Amino acid sequence: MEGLLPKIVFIYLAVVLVVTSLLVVTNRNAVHAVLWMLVMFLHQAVLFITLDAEFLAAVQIIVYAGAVLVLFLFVVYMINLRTELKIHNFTVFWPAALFVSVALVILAAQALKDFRAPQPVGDMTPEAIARVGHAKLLGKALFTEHILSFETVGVLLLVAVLGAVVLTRRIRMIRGEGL
Amino acid sequence: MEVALRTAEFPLLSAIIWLPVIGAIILLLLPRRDRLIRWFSLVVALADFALTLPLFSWFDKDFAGMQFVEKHAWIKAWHISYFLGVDGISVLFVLLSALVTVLCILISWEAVTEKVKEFHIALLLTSAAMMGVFCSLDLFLFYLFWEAMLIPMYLIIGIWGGPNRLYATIKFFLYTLVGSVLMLVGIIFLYLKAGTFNILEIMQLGLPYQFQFWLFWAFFAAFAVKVPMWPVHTWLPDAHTEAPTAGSVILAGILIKMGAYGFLRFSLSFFPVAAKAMMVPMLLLSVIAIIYGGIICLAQTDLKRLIAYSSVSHMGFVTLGIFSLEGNAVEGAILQMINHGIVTGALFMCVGVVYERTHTRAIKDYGGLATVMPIYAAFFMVFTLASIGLPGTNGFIGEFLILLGTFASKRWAAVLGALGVIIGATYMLRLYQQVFYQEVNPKVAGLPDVKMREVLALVPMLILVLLIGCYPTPFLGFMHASVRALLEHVHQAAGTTLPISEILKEGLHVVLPS
Amino acid sequence: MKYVVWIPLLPLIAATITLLFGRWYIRRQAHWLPCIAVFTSFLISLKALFDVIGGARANFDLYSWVIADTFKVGVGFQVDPLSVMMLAMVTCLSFLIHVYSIGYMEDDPGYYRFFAYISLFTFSMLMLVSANNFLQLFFGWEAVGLCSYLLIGFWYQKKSAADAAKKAFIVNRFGDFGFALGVFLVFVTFGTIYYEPVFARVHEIAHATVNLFGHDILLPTLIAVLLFCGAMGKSAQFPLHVWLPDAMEGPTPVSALIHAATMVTAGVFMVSRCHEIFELSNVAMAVVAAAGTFTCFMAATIAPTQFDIKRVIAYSTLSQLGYMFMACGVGAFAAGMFHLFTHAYFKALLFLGAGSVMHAMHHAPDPTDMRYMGGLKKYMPITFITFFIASLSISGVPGLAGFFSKDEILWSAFASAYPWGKIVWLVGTLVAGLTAFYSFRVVFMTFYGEFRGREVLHGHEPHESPKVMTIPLMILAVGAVVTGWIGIPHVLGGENHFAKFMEPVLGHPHFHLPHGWEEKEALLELLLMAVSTAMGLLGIYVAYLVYIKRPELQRLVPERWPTLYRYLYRKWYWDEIYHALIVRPTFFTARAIVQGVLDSIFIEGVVNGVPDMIRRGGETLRRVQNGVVHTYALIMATGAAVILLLIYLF
Amino acid sequence: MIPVSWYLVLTLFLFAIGAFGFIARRNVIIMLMCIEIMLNAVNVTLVALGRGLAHTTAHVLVFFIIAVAAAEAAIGLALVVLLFKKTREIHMDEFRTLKG
Amino acid sequence: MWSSLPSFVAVYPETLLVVVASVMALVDRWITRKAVFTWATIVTALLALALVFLTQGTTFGHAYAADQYGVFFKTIFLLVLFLVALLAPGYNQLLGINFGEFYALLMYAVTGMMLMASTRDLILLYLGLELMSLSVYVLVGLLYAELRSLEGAMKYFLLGSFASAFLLLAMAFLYGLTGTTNIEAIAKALLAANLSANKALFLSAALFVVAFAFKVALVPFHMWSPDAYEGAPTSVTAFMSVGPKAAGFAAMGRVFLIALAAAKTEWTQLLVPLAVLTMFTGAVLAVVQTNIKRLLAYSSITHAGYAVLGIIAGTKEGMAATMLYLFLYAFMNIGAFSVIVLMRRRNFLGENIFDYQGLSKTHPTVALLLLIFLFSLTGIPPTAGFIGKFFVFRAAFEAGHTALVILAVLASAIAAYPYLRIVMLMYMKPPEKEVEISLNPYIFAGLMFAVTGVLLFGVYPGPVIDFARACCTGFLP
Repeated sequence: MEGLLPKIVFIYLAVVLVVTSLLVVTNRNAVHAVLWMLVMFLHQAVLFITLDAEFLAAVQIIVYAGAVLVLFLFVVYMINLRTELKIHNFTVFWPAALFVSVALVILAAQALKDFRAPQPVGDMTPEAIARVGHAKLLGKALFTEHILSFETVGVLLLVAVLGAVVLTRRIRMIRGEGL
Repeated sequence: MEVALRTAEFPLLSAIIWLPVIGAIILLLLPRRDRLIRWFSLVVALADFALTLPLFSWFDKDFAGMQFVEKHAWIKAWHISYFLGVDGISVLFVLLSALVTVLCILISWEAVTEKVKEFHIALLLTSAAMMGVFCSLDLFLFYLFWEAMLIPMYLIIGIWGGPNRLYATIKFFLYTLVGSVLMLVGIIFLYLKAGTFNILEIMQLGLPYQFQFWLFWAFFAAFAVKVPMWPVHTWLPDAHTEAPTAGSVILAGILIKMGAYGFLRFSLSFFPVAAKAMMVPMLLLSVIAIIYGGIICLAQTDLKRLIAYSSVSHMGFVTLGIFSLEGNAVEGAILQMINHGIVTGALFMCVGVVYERTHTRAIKDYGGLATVMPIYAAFFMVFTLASIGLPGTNGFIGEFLILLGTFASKRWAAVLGALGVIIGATYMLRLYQQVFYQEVNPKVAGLPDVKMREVLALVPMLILVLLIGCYPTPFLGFMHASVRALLEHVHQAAGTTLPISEILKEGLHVVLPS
Repeated sequence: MKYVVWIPLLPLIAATITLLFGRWYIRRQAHWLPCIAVFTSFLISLKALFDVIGGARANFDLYSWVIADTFKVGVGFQVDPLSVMMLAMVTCLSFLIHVYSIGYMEDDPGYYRFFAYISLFTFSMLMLVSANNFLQLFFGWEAVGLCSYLLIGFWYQKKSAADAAKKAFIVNRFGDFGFALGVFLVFVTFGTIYYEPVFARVHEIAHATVNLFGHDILLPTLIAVLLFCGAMGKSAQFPLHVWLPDAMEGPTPVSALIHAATMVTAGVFMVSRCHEIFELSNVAMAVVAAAGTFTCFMAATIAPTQFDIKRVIAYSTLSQLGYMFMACGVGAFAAGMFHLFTHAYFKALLFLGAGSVMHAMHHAPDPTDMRYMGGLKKYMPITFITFFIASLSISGVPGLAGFFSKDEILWSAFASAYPWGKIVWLVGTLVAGLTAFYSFRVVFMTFYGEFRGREVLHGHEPHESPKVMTIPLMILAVGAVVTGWIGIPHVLGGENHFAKFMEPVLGHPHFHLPHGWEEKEALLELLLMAVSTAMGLLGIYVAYLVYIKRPELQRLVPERWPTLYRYLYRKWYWDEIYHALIVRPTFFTARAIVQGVLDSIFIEGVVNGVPDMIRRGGETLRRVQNGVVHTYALIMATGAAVILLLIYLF
Repeated sequence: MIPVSWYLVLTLFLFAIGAFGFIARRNVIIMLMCIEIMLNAVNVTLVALGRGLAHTTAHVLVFFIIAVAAAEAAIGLALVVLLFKKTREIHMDEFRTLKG
Repeated sequence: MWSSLPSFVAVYPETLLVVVASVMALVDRWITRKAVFTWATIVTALLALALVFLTQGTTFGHAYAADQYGVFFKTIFLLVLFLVALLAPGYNQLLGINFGEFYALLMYAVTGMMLMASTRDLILLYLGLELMSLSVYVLVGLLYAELRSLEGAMKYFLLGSFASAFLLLAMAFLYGLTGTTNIEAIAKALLAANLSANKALFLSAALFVVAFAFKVALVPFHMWSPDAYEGAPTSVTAFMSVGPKAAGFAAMGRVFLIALAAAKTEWTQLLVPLAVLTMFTGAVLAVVQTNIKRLLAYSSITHAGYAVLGIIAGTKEGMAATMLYLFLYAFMNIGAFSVIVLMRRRNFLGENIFDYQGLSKTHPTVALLLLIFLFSLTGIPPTAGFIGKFFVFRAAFEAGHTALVILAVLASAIAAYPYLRIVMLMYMKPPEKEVEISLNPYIFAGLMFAVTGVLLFGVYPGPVIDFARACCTGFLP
């Protein structure tokens, strides 16, 4: 019985993730899509928790659901195209896209049959997580082994801010630009 | 074949090659005063020509190896050196190149009025690159000069050429480029096999036949286009037709010789077994070029086009001689290259003379010129006769030796090649008749005869035509030792030849990923 | 004997100087230098002749001409009876014709050019005959061809003249093609092309064979036939005879010198020179005899139908050249050379006489048309007499030069050991009659009867030519009579000095008399002589009958056998046949097939087709890059899928 | 324990759905969301792998991916807004001035 | 487990760039003399270059090593930065691009590239790549007054993010197989676990191929590049045609040659068809272009096809060849773009190739320079382009890719046509309209620098070849 419950939980989560993501992809209304995506992210957070990654689950909710999706929603509302509901929301070659996507899944799945994970190499065992805490383990790795990457992410976010500022700042448009 | 070297005390070849380059750089800085520029380039060209004269007198004719050798390390990483030297095969071309440059400046004196500075820069650079090609003993250096020459030549035809020049230049450039890049593959392969670009060392490589076979064709691509051999000849009529007179003269005089020179210097000495095995196809292509080029001349209505196609035919003789692999024929072929340079160059100069006056190249626009311009007609007559190969002119000696040698090695080729002599007489005399004989065409009535400057450019050619025709011994004398050594090398080369099907199978095996 | 070098050199110098400075400085005085040079050459030649008669021989190289790998040849001279005879004859005739031209060419704008050219020609011809190797022979061979080209096209403004010049050169090229191959074969066989070693070793290859298209052919046959191709071109033998009649477009002295006396006989000279090779091969001899015989007959049938005085004489030349080759073809090389020698004088005389007539008629639109002549003997007696003598000589009237040489040929043919000798004799005898007929046809039409050209002359009266022209005629007339006397056969009490003189070089023919006649050789010879003389006289009589006595007979052949007449009048249609078989197809091939299809569609099609394909490919691919980002993504994803698929393929 | 392969399959599905949406949807905002789906798909695998390997690196990477995704979203949405302001259009296939 | 922070010496150059960039971005509003930014960038680039050489050999833990391999690529990036800094001022001034932001973003991008070149960790590689990409997305869209600039940025951004997802997937699978993200460790783990025939590894390799093929614009993952190149401000196009491409190759070298060495046969077989497609598609499409930026975009696709030959060769020589190729390519391509930059006027794009008609008549010097750059791009000696091509072909040939080299040289013949066409227009046609060009000293210096490089390395490439080879010696066995 012990092995069954996590499986049921996983299957539930997996089905919800797939269904919600499909809904995001197919939904005519962008607002609905964002909301379905929220559902998806929440379930993903749950999935993370089942995998003992509590801190990541929190980040998922805070950053993704809390910040990124709000940003999306904000933009969607800002744009607020009524006509959106009336016109085609798929490109004409969506069947080709579908075919290619399915092909990708099949081909990759075939290859992944060969997938063999190595023996556990790290110290982030469930016991360690339970003892020290996920956030602390992660934090330690971030600030020692991955410090340079961390710094880089910092710069990257700076660039993102700078970029967003540069792009959205209203400056004088050059006259006579029919180009 | 072990090639002996004789190092130069004075870097004469470098001086010959780089003097025009320095001249071009100075020209770049000179003010745009046409007279100054013309005189300056003439002086540079004359100085360069004067520099080549010691080659003529200091050259040891009994020494089969390389003379005036200079060697300096250049790109050490790839074992490339700046390695120059001439032997009996190449020395005459250096002389000819220098002479042709001088004459080209003379004949462009009035023909080129636009972008005079650029024109002379391009001319001098072309000249330098051509001489570099003939002097290089390093394959990389050779390729460098070989390709570098394309740029100024492209500009010369494209900027100062005729109305349809754009098509002609692109065709010229791409044609030769396709050939050259295939040779580049061959060069890389040779380098990887030999570990050096040193031509003399590669000669001793003794590659197995299947390699020689493929490499032969890779090099063939470049040389055949340059020569040009049938069926890759169609760039030549277009380029010649559209090129300015100086361009045509350089094309005919030197540029297309580079292909034949390549056959001699590389195809024969690097791939002797393949060269022997491919003799029959090569002779066949040569014969086709001779006859095809001749016949098509009969249908031409354009002066320059006719002479251009006649070049195809004449160069067919050259390749015929080279690939007969017989001493007399090879010497004849080398001499014929010089001859063709002189004669066809002179013919183009002559066409340039009237073109400047009439701005038409259509044969039907001429007629009766012998009445109008008798001196000009006399010059043209001599060059026509040399082109036909009349004994006493240089054309005869070359063609005769080629056919004689070829006859000794492959009879059918000589017989078919000799047919070209008949056709040659037909189209050239037809041309001469239509342009110079008969009633005076009103379009050309009253044209002034040749000027002193034009005579000055034509007389050296005339003298060479008759001198080589009546006393070719000093010129042939350069070649004996080198040609004999080369042919010994070719005939001694050992190697079993495989059937083509076998080669193709192996080739596919190598080329295709397993 | 190195002084023989000056014989060709002097005319060359004269020609060069005249050519370079004639236009501006020498102009009307252009004749002096060449005349003096050629005359001096003539004197030196005479000295050489006497030296050779005295037993001197020489064979030396002036300088090395070509030294290639294994091929070495010099510019050299071989002085022996054959060459010295030719030297003397050429310089002599050349001088006379130089002098004649002073008068004939008097008012021509190309005066200096003319003298330069014929001087150059003299040089070339002398180089040809004095060569000691094949290459120099070939040099002379082509050089005389060039001069012939220049001189036929002397009046280049006339299209017909330019055409004729070109035709002469190109037709000759066909012959030279064979000749050159022959020389190659000689070199490949013997390793040298000097006469002496080649002829000395020629017997070594007597039975050598060479495989040609699967047949074994005797090597000497191949060499000889190839060399003979050259002779056919230069000496205008069938099938390369078509250029000679057209060559009459040139000035008449040129016709006399080049197209009658000297250049066209070079073929005979060459065959004689190489007789060692020819004699090794029966096939080659048969070819020579056949070509000579056929040409001889054909030309003799055409000549009576022509009205252009020069053309008639040209065909007569063809016919006489045929005789010479007939002699060579039966091994009687000395007889051939003898005829060459005598023919030079009387034929030159005929041409110069015709030239004199044309000089008289030069106000006529076509001064060569005999239909506008007639009765000229009272206007120009000297011309008439000399012309008459020449005609008698060519007709084989006993005592004159032509008689001796022609009869020697016929006798040699009849007595020849070669099986075709009898046929050659038969045709030769027949043609002797025809020769006499057409020769006197010219005489009667030109000099007898009433003058028919008054209306075309517009009041100008025909007149005798100036002295400078008539004196050479008179000298030549003497030659046309006396030159035969050096070869009077034994049966007529002569010594046949000529044959004896030539014997060291040319040997003597092998006779094989018919069974039962061996003892009565002299009788037979006399009998044949009588037959041919009778034929000649018959020809003269018929001509007299037709053109003086009963002029209405002139219309007999044209009306009775119009087809035959037209066939002959149109010269057996050879020009038309060549035009249809060679010229037209060649130009058609050139224009339509090679230029029109092969080069522009096939090769250029590929050359331009590939770039076009690339361009079209570019335009197509360009449409894929349609600006829609989804397309890009789709293609990326497809690419990814294909790459994943590749994992399984490998 | 749930086998890793289950997570991998889930990942593939999510990734493919995201890719399909990216290619097939015209609305640029949805396209951006599809990219988020794809990134999240990768995250699922990474977390699963990290657990299997008991390794922090996977979790670190996931953390960074989320951060980068946020940065990308910021830039992407800024561009969307700009484009919309300029053209009143958010369907990406309407932007075809650059082509060929 | 580390007890203390590693030494930061190895990342001094990057730090310098980030600091200067941030300062520039901040003070942009208050500095009116725009030349200050240009000079600051030039000085920073040179200083960073000096630092690169000074810090050579230092490491930053397991994640980062300022090895020789990295040094060479960093030299290229800083060279690109230097040349772009010189070519940009006039153009940016003309179009009102903010100097501070422009140079700051350039420097951030260069920082990202430098991280990619020297990283020993896949995570850092990903982050460096994103840093570079995000900066370049913004740079492409800098000219947001023009629709095409925004459109190009948007397309580049969308497709770039799409490709990033593939990269992440590839990294995830590789990590899953080996349990590490360290490049050397991956190689070791693959060997230890004997995974060289594992399909999942191939899958990962294939996904890496897709991702990097996108970055260096190999067909069919190239489709963003013509649009982005055309849309971007020309100064940015010049930058992105060399910089990110070189960074992509640097990363490719690290990932394929080191990490995935075990699967070499497989990824070679995947790259070969891509290379062939790239060379020919680029060449063929360049033939039909009339916009010179677009033309050069396709040309740069073709050149990527040549450069990837060195990676395909998979040898030390091959990598050195690719590196040398990119180094030389920087000179000629930025040189060519400098001329295009010169053509731009406020109301005149100067991007149609017919605008260049008769340029030799009106501006002979500029025409001559463009001529040299174009012939170098064609690969005609004695220009640098030939040396680069020669080296690459040689390496591929040596590694046994004969057919590939033959195809490459044929493609190079096709690719010659578009360049010739421009030369033809400049030199062989009369000028049709008055083209105004104002050379400022910066761009003139840049042009001179570029042309000197093109010609100098064309005739005397020895030292730089030695440098490239030496840089690979420690990198590959």
